[in-house]
Amino acid sequence: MSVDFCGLRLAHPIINGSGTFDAIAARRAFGDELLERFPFSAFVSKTITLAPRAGNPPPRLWEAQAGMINSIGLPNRGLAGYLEHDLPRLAQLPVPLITNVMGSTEAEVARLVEAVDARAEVGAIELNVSCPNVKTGLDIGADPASLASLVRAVRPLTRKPLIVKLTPNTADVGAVAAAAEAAGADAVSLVNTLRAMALDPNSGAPWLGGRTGGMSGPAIRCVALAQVSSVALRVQVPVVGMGGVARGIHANDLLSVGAVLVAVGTENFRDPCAGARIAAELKSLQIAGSGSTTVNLSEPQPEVELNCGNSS
Amino acid sequence: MSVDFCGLRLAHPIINGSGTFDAIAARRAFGDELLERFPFSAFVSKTITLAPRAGNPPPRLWEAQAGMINSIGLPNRGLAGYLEHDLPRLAQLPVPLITNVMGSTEAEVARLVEAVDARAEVGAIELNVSCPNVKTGLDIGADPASLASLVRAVRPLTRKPLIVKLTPNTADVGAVAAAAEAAGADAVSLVNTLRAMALDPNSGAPWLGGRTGGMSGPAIRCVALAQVSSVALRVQVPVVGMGGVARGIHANDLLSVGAVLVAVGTENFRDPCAGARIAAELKSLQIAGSGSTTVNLSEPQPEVELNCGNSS
Amino acid sequence: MRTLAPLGRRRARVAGADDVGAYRVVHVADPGAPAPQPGQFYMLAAAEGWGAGHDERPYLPRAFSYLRAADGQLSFMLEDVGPGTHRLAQLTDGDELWLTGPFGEGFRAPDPGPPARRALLAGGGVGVPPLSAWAHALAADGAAVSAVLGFRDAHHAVGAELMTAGDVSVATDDGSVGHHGLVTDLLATALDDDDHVVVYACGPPGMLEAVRALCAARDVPAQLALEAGMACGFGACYGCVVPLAAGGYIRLCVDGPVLDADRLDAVPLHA
Amino acid sequence: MRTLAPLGRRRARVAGADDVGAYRVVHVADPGAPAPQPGQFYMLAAAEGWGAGHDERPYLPRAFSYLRAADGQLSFMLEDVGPGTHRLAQLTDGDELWLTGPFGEGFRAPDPGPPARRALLAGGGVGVPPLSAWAHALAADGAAVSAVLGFRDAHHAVGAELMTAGDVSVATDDGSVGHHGLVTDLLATALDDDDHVVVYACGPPGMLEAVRALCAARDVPAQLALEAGMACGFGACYGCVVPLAAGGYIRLCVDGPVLDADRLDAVPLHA
Ligand SMILES: Cc1cc2nc3c(=O)[nH]c(=O)nc-3n(C[C@H](O)[C@H](O)[C@H](O)COP(=O)(O)OP(=O)(O)OC[C@H]3O[C@@H](n4cnc5c(N)ncnc54)[C@H](O)[C@@H]3O)c2cc1C
Ligand SMILES: Cc1cc2nc3c(=O)[nH]c(=O)nc-3n(C[C@H](O)[C@H](O)[C@H](O)COP(=O)(O)OP(=O)(O)OC[C@H]3O[C@@H](n4cnc5c(N)ncnc54)[C@H](O)[C@@H]3O)c2cc1C
Ligand SMILES: Cc1cc2nc3c(=O)[nH]c(=O)nc-3n(C[C@H](O)[C@H](O)[C@H](O)COP(=O)(O)O)c2cc1C
Ligand SMILES: Cc1cc2nc3c(=O)[nH]c(=O)nc-3n(C[C@H](O)[C@H](O)[C@H](O)COP(=O)(O)O)c2cc1C
Ligand code: FES
Ligand code: FES
Repeated sequence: MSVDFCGLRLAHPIINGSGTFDAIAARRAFGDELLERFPFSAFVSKTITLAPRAGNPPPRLWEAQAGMINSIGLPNRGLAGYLEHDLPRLAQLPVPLITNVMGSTEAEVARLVEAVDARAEVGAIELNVSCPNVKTGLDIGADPASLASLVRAVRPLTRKPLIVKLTPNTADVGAVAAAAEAAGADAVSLVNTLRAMALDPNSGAPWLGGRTGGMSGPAIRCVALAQVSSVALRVQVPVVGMGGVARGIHANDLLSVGAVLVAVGTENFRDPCAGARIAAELKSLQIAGSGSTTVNLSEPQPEVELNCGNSS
Repeated sequence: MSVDFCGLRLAHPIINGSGTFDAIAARRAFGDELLERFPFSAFVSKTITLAPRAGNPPPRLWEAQAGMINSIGLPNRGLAGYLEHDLPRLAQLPVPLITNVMGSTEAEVARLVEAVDARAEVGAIELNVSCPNVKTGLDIGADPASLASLVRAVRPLTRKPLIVKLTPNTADVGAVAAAAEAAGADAVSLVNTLRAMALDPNSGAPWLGGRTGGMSGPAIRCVALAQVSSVALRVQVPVVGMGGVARGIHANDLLSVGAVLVAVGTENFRDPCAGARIAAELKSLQIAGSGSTTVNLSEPQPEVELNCGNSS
Repeated sequence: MRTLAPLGRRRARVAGADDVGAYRVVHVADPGAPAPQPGQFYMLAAAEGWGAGHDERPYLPRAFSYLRAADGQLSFMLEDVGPGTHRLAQLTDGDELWLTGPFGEGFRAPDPGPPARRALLAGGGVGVPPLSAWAHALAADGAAVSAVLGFRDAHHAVGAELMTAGDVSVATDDGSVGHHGLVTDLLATALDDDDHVVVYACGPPGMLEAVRALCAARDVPAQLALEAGMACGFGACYGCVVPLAAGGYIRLCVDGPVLDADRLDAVPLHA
Repeated sequence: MRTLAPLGRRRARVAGADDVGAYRVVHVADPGAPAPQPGQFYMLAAAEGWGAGHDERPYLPRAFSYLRAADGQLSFMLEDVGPGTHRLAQLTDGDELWLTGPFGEGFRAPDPGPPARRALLAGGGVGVPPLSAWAHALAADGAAVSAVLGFRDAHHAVGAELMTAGDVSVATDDGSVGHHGLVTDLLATALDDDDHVVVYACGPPGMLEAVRALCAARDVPAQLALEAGMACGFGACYGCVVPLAAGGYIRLCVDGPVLDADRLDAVPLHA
């Protein structure tokens, strides 16, 4: 089951989705047993920004059909706090660290990448580009051009593997992924949450403190699978697939369409050991032989469908 | 509860989503009781294309978490067959007719619109633009520019209300809606299905005959609500909201964020009278006073979130 | 043969349920509803707990031919093969479910002749219900009915008890009961014996295809009750299509589930 | 006070359940697990049928303070207010559920003094469980405990029976039992009587805010067990935050649920 990912040797293909597992808080709750039986083969940090962020006002959670919407708002200690307070503690984990960063300007991202690059504890850097471009208002990750320029700008600033985490809220995620690859990304990861909304059943006003939020969990799994599949068909670099993974077969599906690693997010909330469980389920699937043998999806679609393959 | 929609007087705000209710087949199954208790206040046809289409090879259905994926592939008799065979039968329904059409070139759409415009039985025309642009390969409805040019081209060809049905598979649905409005659309409707995929549990190959398909049902409701909300904030023309509506409160949510009509799709499969039931539930909500009083969503988001309001 | 369905779904009470070998028979109170035609089907969904199985399924209702319809009560026979049938198999007396139907076209009687063709029923596994209903209708008209049924093993072969009309011979894959082999062996023998019949068949796709080929080879008319994945059951979703020999597709829920065998090039293996 | 949770969720058997007035008390076998601290909580989800309620909820586990922990068994007291508590209230002997915990920081004893402050417990509705667990712990240490509890009506006031240690006085909104009025009336009277106490409170936000204001006005130290919507219970989701007087937010699941009242400007009305 062990996997080589951009030069990192991982014990199995299951990691966590950024922001869905806080190893420092989990150690407060579970103690050192967490270090002895760490559920993931690598640990991805919550998104770090240059300045500290308090995050969104509550309520931050809405439970949806087979999933949830969150408007957490990227609370974090900021770069300095992360480097000084969090990183030494995270370095005690038995697995490689991937630090997820986000900035709203190229300069901000550059400073984040440089600072994280300087730290030996960090094995790879993940860029969260689900952040509106201050000029266009559009998510940087939704627009191939602005994403490419961002990646080109920060790529030279680190020798560590650079993973670009794509947003699903775009028309052609394959094109965005291709742009990231061309600009020098070592890997891409997807999906981030789908933009979603819920209203307070009593007042009819938006429930979430952030008004809208991001949908995650099983409800988005089939959408994520389609996006990971089209990205894997467009890029050569390794793909980290995620979105609604709750069991080994779901991870296997993502690997089948071309992902190299699978990240588990929301399921961690229901089962703190979901990562280890899913890795074990995946292993038994692969022993049983029904394991992922990447299927060839690149054949054209049935003739009649060339025009409207994905429409009803 | 009666609503004026682009000059059509409707008994209540609940219509069907295109392709989720075949009134002709339903009459074969339920007989004339269908005419006496028709569930919707207007009937939207399945998408009609210029030439007849057989649709996608089976399997066409995948049951997902709180929803389903379809790759039906727009089977229909083609324009001539629709006008000659279907329209006279549909004209016997006790409600106004909305004919949904789709073409892969402006010329095709133009011929469809002209031909449908000539028929008095039709109350309004809905353009399904979830169809790839033959040149860019991108959905016409995903790109404001090509959508605007399509709408501008066909707008003059009919005096009937022209509804543009938007695709949710885009970065900024509000911008697309604004483009459609500027080009002369009398209304917009959304959401169409979300692009999704499922693998055969046994073979690991794509389950659906069309390889990918469209996700619908409760699983997409919160995503649809967010998109309808941002569209309603961007356009003046009436908005038809849909996506995962299964109960009156869901319809009420869409009305609260600015929709004028609500379409019911997948829920019709579970309950052939879903339209009438949801209209009744909506009515009792409104009597109970918790009914939709469109909430003002246009205030800016909390300061801290101006940058990353929708990210986690 | 088609009986129209009352418009909309109705909440119905489970009047009882029992295990018959590997199968579950569920009795549902449906007072005042029109009598269905053999071969027609209903869409069922449990009123409670529909949607909490594996991967949060089931979500859509499930299609089931009726086994028996009498005294305002419907009976269904089902096998637990996944989340929907699993949940329905849990239902007991007093539980409730959502019911729509009857839907689709049922079996058509052999044309009178002369000389009239006999009805020869061929079924496998959960193919029993529509054939059993049809055997009852034919027997009630005084027609002679014989049936050949195939099952996996003795535990499943108990399902043959539900074929309560006509004379029945059974085959099992493991030979534990009746003929050791395929039901189509029995069918072939029966046709050698007398092929002035109409074959009525329902069962797994592989078996139906064998029946179709056999009857085609011998020029014996056959009506096949097919299955397909269905979302709605009344023609709304266009999901349940089957390709025709003449080209194009038909929706099994409104144009079937019973089809003349000669309309098909082959019985689709999965849909 | 915090007891570490075993890593991961465990599948636990329901050892029984009974109705206490308007509430449901569920007993769960949790052999060999570490003893929790009063005020700590667990995340619960039914092993079967979790997700088929209204709008296909619940999906996430639900947080519950423990009422009693003894002999390898945990007891929870809950009120059916939505799909999650509804499903959990259906569980009976032999059913199974997923259990994680104990989580969070529990109550802290009054500092010894001298003169030592007495413990005065103030609770409402489903605020009883953590206070009852705390009263037992204090009583076991020989400390004097008194409690004031508020309920909607007589049917709910039966829940006061679960406060099996200390001397208890009850208030009901409709006056059907005990004092006709708010539990904070009883609290005020008790403080008039003797305010050299530490107040421990748990209940609905409105009541907790009244307790906070009352204690703040009289300079009486108070520890409040708060509630917030939670997805995980162990600090993973950052969803359960409460704003602090000092600014910023804390995650109630890891930094609470028990907070010193003076850390809050106000008890948030909904989170
Ligand atoms: C007209 C008709 C009459 C029928 N009569 C009977 C009857 O009398 N008795 C009876 O027992 N059965 C009958 N069936 C079959 C019955 O409807 C199916 O067995 C049932 O729908 C299975 O549902 P499930 O959830 O238990 O299993 P599923 O999980 O739905 O599995 C059933 C099949 O569906 C496919 N499948 C698996 N996962 C998915 C998914 N996520 N989405 C879509 N497809 C999937 C696979 O091919 C699988 O073999 C009939 C079917 C039809 C169409
Ligand atoms: C630390 C802690 C300890 C607790 N101890 C107990 C206890 O001992 N006993 C007890 O009975 N309860 C206790 N609770 C409260 C209990 O967790 C909740 O009552 C429970 O989660 C309600 O879930 P539900 O599905 O039944 O109701 P829900 O439907 O979740 O409704 C509960 C509240 O959640 C909000 N809500 C409604 N819909 C949604 C949605 N879709 N998404 C998000 N929020 C929504 C509303 O404000 C509603 O009032 C405790 C809570 C915490 C945090
Ligand atoms: C509560 C929550 C917080 C999240 N925070 C972040 C984050 O800080 N940075 C990020 O890149 N993704 C974040 N995500 C997205 C997840 O990493 C993941 O991409 C998404 O949830 C889809 O996976 P899932 O369905 O398995 O949860 C968050 C998701 C959730 C549910
Ligand atoms: C089986 C199926 C067929 C559909 N066919 C069409 C179609 O022909 N034209 C169209 O514009 N939308 C079509 N749709 C999309 C629906 O009209 C609707 O936009 C979508 O399903 C979301 O609504 P829902 O979640 O209530 O189903 C179809 C949806 C389904 C499930
Ligand atoms: S099942 Fe929907 S059309 Fe046949
Ligand atoms: S509940 Fe998830 S962080 Fe507190």
